[in-house]
Amino acid sequence: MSSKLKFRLALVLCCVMMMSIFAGCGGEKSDVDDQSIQASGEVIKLGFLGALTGSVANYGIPGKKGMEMAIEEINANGGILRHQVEGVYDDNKGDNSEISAIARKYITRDKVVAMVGDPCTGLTQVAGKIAQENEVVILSAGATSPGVVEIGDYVFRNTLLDKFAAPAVVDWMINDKGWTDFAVITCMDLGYSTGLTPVFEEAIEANGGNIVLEDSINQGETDFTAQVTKLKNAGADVLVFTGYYTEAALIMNEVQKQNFDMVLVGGDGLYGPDLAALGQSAVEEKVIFYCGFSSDQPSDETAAFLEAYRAKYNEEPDMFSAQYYDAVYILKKVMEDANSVDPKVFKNELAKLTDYPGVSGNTTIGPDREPIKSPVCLITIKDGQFAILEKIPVNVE
Amino acid sequence: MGILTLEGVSQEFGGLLALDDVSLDVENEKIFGIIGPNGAGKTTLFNIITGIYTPTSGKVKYQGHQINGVPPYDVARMGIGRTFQNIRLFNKLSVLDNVKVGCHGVTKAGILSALFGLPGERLEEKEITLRSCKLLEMVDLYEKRMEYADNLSYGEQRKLEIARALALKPALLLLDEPAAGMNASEKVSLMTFIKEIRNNENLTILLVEHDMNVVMNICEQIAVLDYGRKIADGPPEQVKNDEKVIQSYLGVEA
Amino acid sequence: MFIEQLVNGLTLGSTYALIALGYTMVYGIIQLINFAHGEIYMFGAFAGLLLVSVFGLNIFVALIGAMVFCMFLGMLIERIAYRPIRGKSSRLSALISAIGVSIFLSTLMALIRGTNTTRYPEIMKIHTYHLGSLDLSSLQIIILVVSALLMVGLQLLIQKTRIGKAMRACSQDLEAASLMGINANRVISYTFAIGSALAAAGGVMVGVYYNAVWPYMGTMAGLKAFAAAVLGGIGSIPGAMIGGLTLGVLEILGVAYLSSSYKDAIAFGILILVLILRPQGIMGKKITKKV
Amino acid sequence: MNIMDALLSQYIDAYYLHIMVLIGINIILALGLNITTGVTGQLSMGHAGFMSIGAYTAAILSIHMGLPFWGSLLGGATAAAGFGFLLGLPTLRLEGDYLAMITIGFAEIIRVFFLNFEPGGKALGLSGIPEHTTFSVVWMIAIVVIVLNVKLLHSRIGRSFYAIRENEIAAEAAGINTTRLKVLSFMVGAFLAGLGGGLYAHYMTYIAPQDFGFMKSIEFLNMVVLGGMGSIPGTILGTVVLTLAPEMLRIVAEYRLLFYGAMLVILMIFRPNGLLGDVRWYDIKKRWFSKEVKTWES
Repeated sequence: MSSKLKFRLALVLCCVMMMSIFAGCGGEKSDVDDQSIQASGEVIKLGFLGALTGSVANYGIPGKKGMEMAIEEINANGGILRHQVEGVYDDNKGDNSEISAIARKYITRDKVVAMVGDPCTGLTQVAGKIAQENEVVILSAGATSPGVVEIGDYVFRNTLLDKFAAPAVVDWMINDKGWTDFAVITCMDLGYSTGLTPVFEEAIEANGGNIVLEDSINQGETDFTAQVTKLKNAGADVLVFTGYYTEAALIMNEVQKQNFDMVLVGGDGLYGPDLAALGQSAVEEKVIFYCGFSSDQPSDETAAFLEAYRAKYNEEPDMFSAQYYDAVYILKKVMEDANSVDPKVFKNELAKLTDYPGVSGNTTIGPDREPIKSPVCLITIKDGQFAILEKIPVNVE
Repeated sequence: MGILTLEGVSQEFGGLLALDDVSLDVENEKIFGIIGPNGAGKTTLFNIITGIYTPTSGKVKYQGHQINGVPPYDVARMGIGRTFQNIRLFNKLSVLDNVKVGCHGVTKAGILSALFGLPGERLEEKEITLRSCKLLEMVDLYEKRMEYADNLSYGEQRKLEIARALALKPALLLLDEPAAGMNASEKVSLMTFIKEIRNNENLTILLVEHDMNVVMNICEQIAVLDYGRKIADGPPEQVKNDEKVIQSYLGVEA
Repeated sequence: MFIEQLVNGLTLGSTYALIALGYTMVYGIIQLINFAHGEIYMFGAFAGLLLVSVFGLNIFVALIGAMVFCMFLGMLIERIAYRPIRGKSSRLSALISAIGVSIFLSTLMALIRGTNTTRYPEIMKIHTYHLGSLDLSSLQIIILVVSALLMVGLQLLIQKTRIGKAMRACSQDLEAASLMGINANRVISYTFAIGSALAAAGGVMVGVYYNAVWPYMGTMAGLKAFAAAVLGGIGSIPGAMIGGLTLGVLEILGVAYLSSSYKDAIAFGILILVLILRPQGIMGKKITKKV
Repeated sequence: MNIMDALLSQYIDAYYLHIMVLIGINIILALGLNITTGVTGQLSMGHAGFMSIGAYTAAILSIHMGLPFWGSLLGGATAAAGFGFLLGLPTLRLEGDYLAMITIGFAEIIRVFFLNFEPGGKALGLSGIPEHTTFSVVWMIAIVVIVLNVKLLHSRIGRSFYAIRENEIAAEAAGINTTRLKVLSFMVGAFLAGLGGGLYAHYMTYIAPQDFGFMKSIEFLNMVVLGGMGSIPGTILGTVVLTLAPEMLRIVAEYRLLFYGAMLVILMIFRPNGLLGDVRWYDIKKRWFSKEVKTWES
């Protein structure tokens, strides 16, 4: 090919690209104002917020599965108010600008009535703000830190809040177990973890415990030898780890390799089937965490969910799949209660939700629009399965 | 005392003596040639004069100022322009821009005046464009001013390098093998050109060259280097007949 | 505790060194920062996992299997993504191509295996030896010994064999070497093969040692290994070893005695300091500017 | 400007508006990197580090000091330029890949710093930044930046940037203080990165250290190299393509990054100098308006 031909080809290509951009921009902009879904058709859409690739995909993928399953069940049973439901699943990679684009796309292009997610607080804040501006409901299935529902009256979450659960667990550790010397390891690049650590530390101090070692790790690392060697020499009774299950399992593996005994206590971020798969004998009865959802001693709702999930995906559900699943059903319930699929209407019903018996625990939306989930289950691992250790009622006051 | 003097300059590279106690005195507005076999230290000498190397010992004085240890860009700004043995052009810049870059040392517009297009900067830009075009006309490259430098032929590239060096308004011009790779007729026109610019711009020219013909024809004084030492210095006739030179360098002819 | 931490550091460092070797070899010959190298390491780890868990092979056989697999992977990548660009444009284009390969490979593995961390099977009963106050596990000993063997093997290969000589010639001057009758393309191919095999070995050992592999493990490890290669003096093989070990030890000691939350900052801070004080790296040769 | 934004949001839906805002911000950032890496040839792989400095500084100035938007933006950009100066200093002694390593290390250190930075909310990030960046603000600044870029690169300083990239020794022989100009190019690049970061922070209203990781720096580098090193239209085109590509590839869902990676490789194989790297307006004029008839294979 002559250089001239090549050159012209390149130019033409550039032009086509530019055209496609502007064509895209100019295109379907007509019915932005038409927010009401009833007019446009039978299907109502729910947007999924979560990562399907990237380093936090571990939390998005099970969530997506839970959500898909709930939508399938609802559609099989006649939908919501005779509308079929459709989920829209875009991958936000756990990235700020991605979620911001996706939330806007869901609202303006897909015309969703509600969004479910994201598991991370920071990302939920980004999406929450956009949802609030555009008057679309967002129900986060995982954001546990402050600053979410404060955004506005369209923003909700259905998670077990750390500020209720962690103190209850600390109380249990100090008064029931008699542990007094704590080591605390934080996952530095995880907002969940840096938010949870101070909650635990305050509770430990308030209950008269000592913190003998404060340390940190990063997500995605595998080498925790140095931290564990320090832990070994620190003389703590128990290790409080505020991160997610992958790193917890790897820390316990290293503890086992370095030949000493240590119990790891953490938050509901440890609820993932991978904990047992990765840790195996190292986590067996050595890891305890709190959670609103338990596959052991299930309630009737949970039992049905577990069975269906195992049948559909051939794997164990985790907290995220349960919470996304619940979120869809909560949305169904409030839409039916409000007899409307308009977010402006059903958001008021959502704010009044009381004692909803979901698979991830009973949910009530309190007067401050924060969720109250009770009871808290303490869960450990027995024979490679999650086993319930104790149920602690939550003291909301 | 001339425009450039070297006093006992030595340069050592990891135990290897590239230049050994070399002294030179280059008179104003002369064409001064430096010859010597490969590895005699000619280019090293240039690099010392232009500040790329700091000599291990000795002094380099230019217009009475000591310049060894002065960084290369300041040496250039003091009025020493140079070309390189292996051509060093700004290949992906246009011919005109190559010469304009050469004006850098004698202009002073800063970043802010460039961003806001202050009158001083505009005037300066106009001036250097004009001057660069004149220089390009002088080396017959005006027609090709918008070409990329690396699209030029070898001979054109050599000429462009000279034009770029002249853009600096130098008082002393160092030419490193300007005739390398040229055919006979090109060499002839090069010689005329070198003489011309010396006369027109009142330059002193210091050149390193292999081609005896060129050197003997245009140089008014010649220094001969051998293994880093200066073995002869004087007008062409005298050097031609110097015994040491004949032995070590022109030995074949003798 | 200090000695224990030192051993931790050396173990981590030897895996860095193995990855850094590949970086440095490729760089030495074609001056390309092969960003896909971290992903080859990841593929090596997964190949080893497959061989151990599905085919039930002995870990040493699996190690060799993974190395062979990655040899071909490395050569394939070179053939597809780098060779067509070589010599046609600046090194940066090749760098972008390498980044493309890196994104491609990690996404591919994430699609195949999911993004979860996978447990590496235990290959043997771990013994712990008590030497005074020092606890040394058999696993640590194996990793140190295997990496030492591989590095010595590489040195012999480079110094003694025909292909090694060709590689050294190419790293001096690729053009001159091809004029001397060395098939530069083939030498570059072999370089990728050897470098990739070493990365695979690193991957399998990391898997065995930390019991965990995941598709994005290559990015940070690759970055650290690049840092190690530069620290040691990029292009220098002994430099990569020393750089890797130094970086591993510094990182672990940083966590142990300074602040673990600043772990990466400490490692990179020291790297920057070393480079400012000794711009050519620990083992690199100082190059005089040629004019 | 408010009127213009109001009008735009009437006619263009929020999703497209969002993408165009991102393109505008990315153009500012990529043009900054283009000066450092594309024009001056100093490989910087830590551009996101400068961006984060600008973003955090501007956000904190807005939230805690109550500075007006323009003041915060300028503050963020200046802070980034200051760090650019600091990072430019090592270039006195380092070049090529050692420099690349330093910039990577620098960006990582900055990221870790913000992970430990209490006023920045640590890993949770900084939220509640007032939303000031709108389409018209971004594009007004972007256009000013583009115009100033053109002016700069055609000036005495810009020419010497190119000269340093092409041949450092010859540049010195032409009287260019290469050290000073390299540091300057780092500062200009960092200034624009900081500016883009400030705009980003005031657009997203939430920033976290994870937003400015290594891969973000790589994204900007991709834009510059893909578009064509040192070419302003090239960089703009590269930015547009690489900002749109992930959005357009959304249809292939989780295979998206697979395509993205493959696209980088393929584009580099077929256009090794970038999309517009070796295209000049002068050549276009010559080719398209020349009267002489050329055969295809000439």
